[in-house]
Amino acid sequence: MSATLAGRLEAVFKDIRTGADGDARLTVAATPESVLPVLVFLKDSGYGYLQLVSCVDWIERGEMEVVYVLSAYPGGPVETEFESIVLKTRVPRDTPSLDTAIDVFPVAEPYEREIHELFGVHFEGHPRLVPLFLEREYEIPPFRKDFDTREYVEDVFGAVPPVVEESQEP
Amino acid sequence: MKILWFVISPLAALVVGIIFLGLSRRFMARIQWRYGPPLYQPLIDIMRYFTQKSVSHGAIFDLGVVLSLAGSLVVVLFLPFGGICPLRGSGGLLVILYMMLLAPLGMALAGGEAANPNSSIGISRKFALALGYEVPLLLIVLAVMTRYDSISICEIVAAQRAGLPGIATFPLVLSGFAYLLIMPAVLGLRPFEVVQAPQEISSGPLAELGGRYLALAQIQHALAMFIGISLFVNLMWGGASNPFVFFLKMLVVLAFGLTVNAAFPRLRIEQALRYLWRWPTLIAFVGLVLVVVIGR
Amino acid sequence: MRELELYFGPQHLGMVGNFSITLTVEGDRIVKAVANPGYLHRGFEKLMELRSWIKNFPMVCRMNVVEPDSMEMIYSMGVEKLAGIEVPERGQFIRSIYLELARVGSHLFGLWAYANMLGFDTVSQWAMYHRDLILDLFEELTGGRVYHIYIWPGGVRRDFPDGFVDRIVSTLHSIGGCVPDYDNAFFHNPVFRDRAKGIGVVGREDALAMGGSGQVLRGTGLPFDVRKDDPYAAYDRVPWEVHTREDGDAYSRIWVVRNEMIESVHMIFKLLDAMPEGEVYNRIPNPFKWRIPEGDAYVRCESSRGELGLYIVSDGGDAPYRAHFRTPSYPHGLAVLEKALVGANIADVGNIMISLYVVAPEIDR
Amino acid sequence: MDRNQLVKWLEAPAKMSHKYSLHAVYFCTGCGIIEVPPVITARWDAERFGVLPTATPRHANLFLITGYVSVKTLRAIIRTYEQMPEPKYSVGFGSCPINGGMYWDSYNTIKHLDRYLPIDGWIAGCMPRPEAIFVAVTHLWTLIEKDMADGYKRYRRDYAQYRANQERVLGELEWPPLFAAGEDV
Repeated sequence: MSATLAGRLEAVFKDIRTGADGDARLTVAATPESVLPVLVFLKDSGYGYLQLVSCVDWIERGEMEVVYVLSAYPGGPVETEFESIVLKTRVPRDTPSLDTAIDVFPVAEPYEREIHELFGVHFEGHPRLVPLFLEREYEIPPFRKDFDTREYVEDVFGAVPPVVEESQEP
Repeated sequence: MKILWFVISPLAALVVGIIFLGLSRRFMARIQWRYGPPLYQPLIDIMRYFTQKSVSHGAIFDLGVVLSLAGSLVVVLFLPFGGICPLRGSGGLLVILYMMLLAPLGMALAGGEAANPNSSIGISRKFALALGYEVPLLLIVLAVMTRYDSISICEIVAAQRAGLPGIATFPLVLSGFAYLLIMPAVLGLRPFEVVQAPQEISSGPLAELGGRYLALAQIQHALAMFIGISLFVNLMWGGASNPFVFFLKMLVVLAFGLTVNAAFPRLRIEQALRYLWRWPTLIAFVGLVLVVVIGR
Repeated sequence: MRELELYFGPQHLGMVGNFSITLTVEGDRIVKAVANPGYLHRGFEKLMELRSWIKNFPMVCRMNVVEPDSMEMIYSMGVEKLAGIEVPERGQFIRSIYLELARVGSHLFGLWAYANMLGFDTVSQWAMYHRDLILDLFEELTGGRVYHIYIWPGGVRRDFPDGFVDRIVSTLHSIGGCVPDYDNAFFHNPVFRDRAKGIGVVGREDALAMGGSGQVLRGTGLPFDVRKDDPYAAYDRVPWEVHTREDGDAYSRIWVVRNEMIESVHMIFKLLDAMPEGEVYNRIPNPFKWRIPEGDAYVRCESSRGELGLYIVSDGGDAPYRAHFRTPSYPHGLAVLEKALVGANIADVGNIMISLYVVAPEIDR
Repeated sequence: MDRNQLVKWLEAPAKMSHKYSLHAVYFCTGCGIIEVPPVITARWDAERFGVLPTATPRHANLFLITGYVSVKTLRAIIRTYEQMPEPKYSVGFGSCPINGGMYWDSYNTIKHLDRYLPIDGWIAGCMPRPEAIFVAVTHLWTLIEKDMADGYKRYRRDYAQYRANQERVLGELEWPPLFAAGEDV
């Protein structure tokens, strides 16, 4: 068995790339299909703490990048060599869809809900992809880069007229 | 002349009750390192409620608020306030015990009509709490009645004034102690402030009351404060010959209640019941037994 | 029994912050709780993409009203990591002292909220008064009572003024002198014990699975503290300990908060003793033309409620390409709260929520 | 302070009691709420002036709208405001309800609160200090004294406009109009 986590990861999964930053951080890039197995593998390797699920809209490349940040709780069963692991995957921007990670990490539920709402990434198998924050309907999910919030504000809130006081009592 | 007392007695109770409300706010403020509102602040609040637009939720709603106030007013007529007691000849303590239940009943009617879930929770808590303190209260009242061989509260006061006050005599000291233990519950103070509990159920039964209904409820609250304290002073501390001394005695009891109020958080309702049915009931029961066996 | 739907908040005296929970109750017992955030959503992370690196400092601190300082810290850490800026030693010490002061203030605010929730006005008023004394210190140091914008990439904005160390010490001594009062009145109060023991139990397994951190985890006996495990600022320069309790209920969490407050004060004294002389910040490039090289970073620190993280991406421009804050209240207020409320009594909703230390603006962002 | 002048009480008891019994709805609409606990507790003690938080809007006559108002909160604010019994006073607290403040380009916060609800006074600043709340209260006293705190009357009079603006942002509102069209003031 290879000593380093990166080596083991690349041995088990063919289609991923790893890169260690200098400061105790490992970056893993995986395809959408292998995200779940990699998460399971990392969880078994001692990284049982999903800190964050985030999303970045790379509009020029036409891709959405979903980012999972993992780390280890102290006193876990396995010794861990990295402070945190950043797992990235890219999905096409027009039809962004991924499998949900709730079965592996229950804490992913609110994060995935948020990403669904703010970026429009669909998570297959998520039990409640209902709106979390927003009240109004938006044509483009508001955190995407092509959503121009200033123009939107101008259109919606700028169009509300001030209340004109009608003439005083007759 | 007698008719006049019927007017003066509730008025005096009202004034004393509102002074108590103001005093309690001031007293609490001082414990909390604050300056506190002026003494007449509750009066300003009540005036403000009366002049605000009020929303009624139906006839039963109006009736309930009025009923609870009327019930408290009637109780006041039976309670001697110093020398003032308009209904000295009638049923006495038993009537008081019955009438004291009218106020929560009225609140329940009003709150039920308002159909606010917080009100319903508050009302169920109110009745549970009343159930909790009525048992020891009944035992205490029975002990007092047995000890002085009378159900008239005026005669009990007179008997105590002839000798020592009730709480200073041997078997009754237990009943007096039990009364002090349940008094925060009777007055609705912490740790038994479960009925209104603004942080839990948004003022409970009062949640939907606005405008003049709230004013009436506040007046009822002031009267309830008066009733709870004056019952103790009459039964246990020998009343007083004039209203001023009576007022001073009530102030001492109020200060005790407020100190307890300032020193405890709020219990949950089932914890409150467990407490009320354990120690106060036990002590009151022992007191009653002792009174029956040796006290007379 | 009939099931009833009950709305807890947003307009509610027991609710700290603009947040609401939809409860399904059966009699007194809660069978289902659905947290309903979003009342404070401002789209911070979107707005940050439109503002330059330095202009974002007034933005980030408004994400958490109770303790804005850890927000400044985490953003500074992110920017420093991306841009490769070092912080001088004295700057690190001042940051630590400042963050610990903020932690004490924030915990006192939490104590206010918790005591107020239990209807214990007396202690809540004391706690709020003492928090104000700490805000006075901040006001002298930074000019702002609530929002300070004091931590800066490369250090802190300015050094301590003359005599400030003495004022920190005397303020903390005057607050510390009241600890016996707090203990007698609140922490050893039998009614507090009755109300909090066994309420809102979050087991260690659940807490780990739900992404708990901070008091939620330390209340279950796991000594997890980012200050210890992944030290930043000057936390590894002085000895201090992580406090834990075993039971995982509201009582444990509040006791952890109490012990932490005292530990923080001791830590401030130690840091003040060990503080070196020197510069407090390293110069940064002209902030109006500041571009940060391409890259991404995940940084984390310990706020008063748990682990605070920031995932920040730069595309080489003059503004963050994407910033995502991992706030401790987010898993606590959504996942843990919904789980802890099931089976509880409705009288304990606020009790559980405040003992989990949920701050609504942090969730919504 | 004319709280102790008996003549004024005899002349206009209603107005005086409205002045000196301002009970505020405890609604944490935004981050401004952080300065309300200091105001109502030991350091500043607003209860000296009769200012007190209440648990339900039915008991209140002062609405402090503390900070930015997101679209979702606006709905709750309107409901709360409409539940308060008249006369009622509303004060916008902080820069954000005035013109959006630093969230001027946020897609989820409304910019001018007075286009949706009548506001009697503003407290500018981010964050306003606790003293500013007291200044606001004393100003409100003056306004009440001069009958200029007439937000609730304006709400009645211009209800059609307010309701139209509310519906423009929130969509169809699920509760019926508070005042029927053409109702007398």
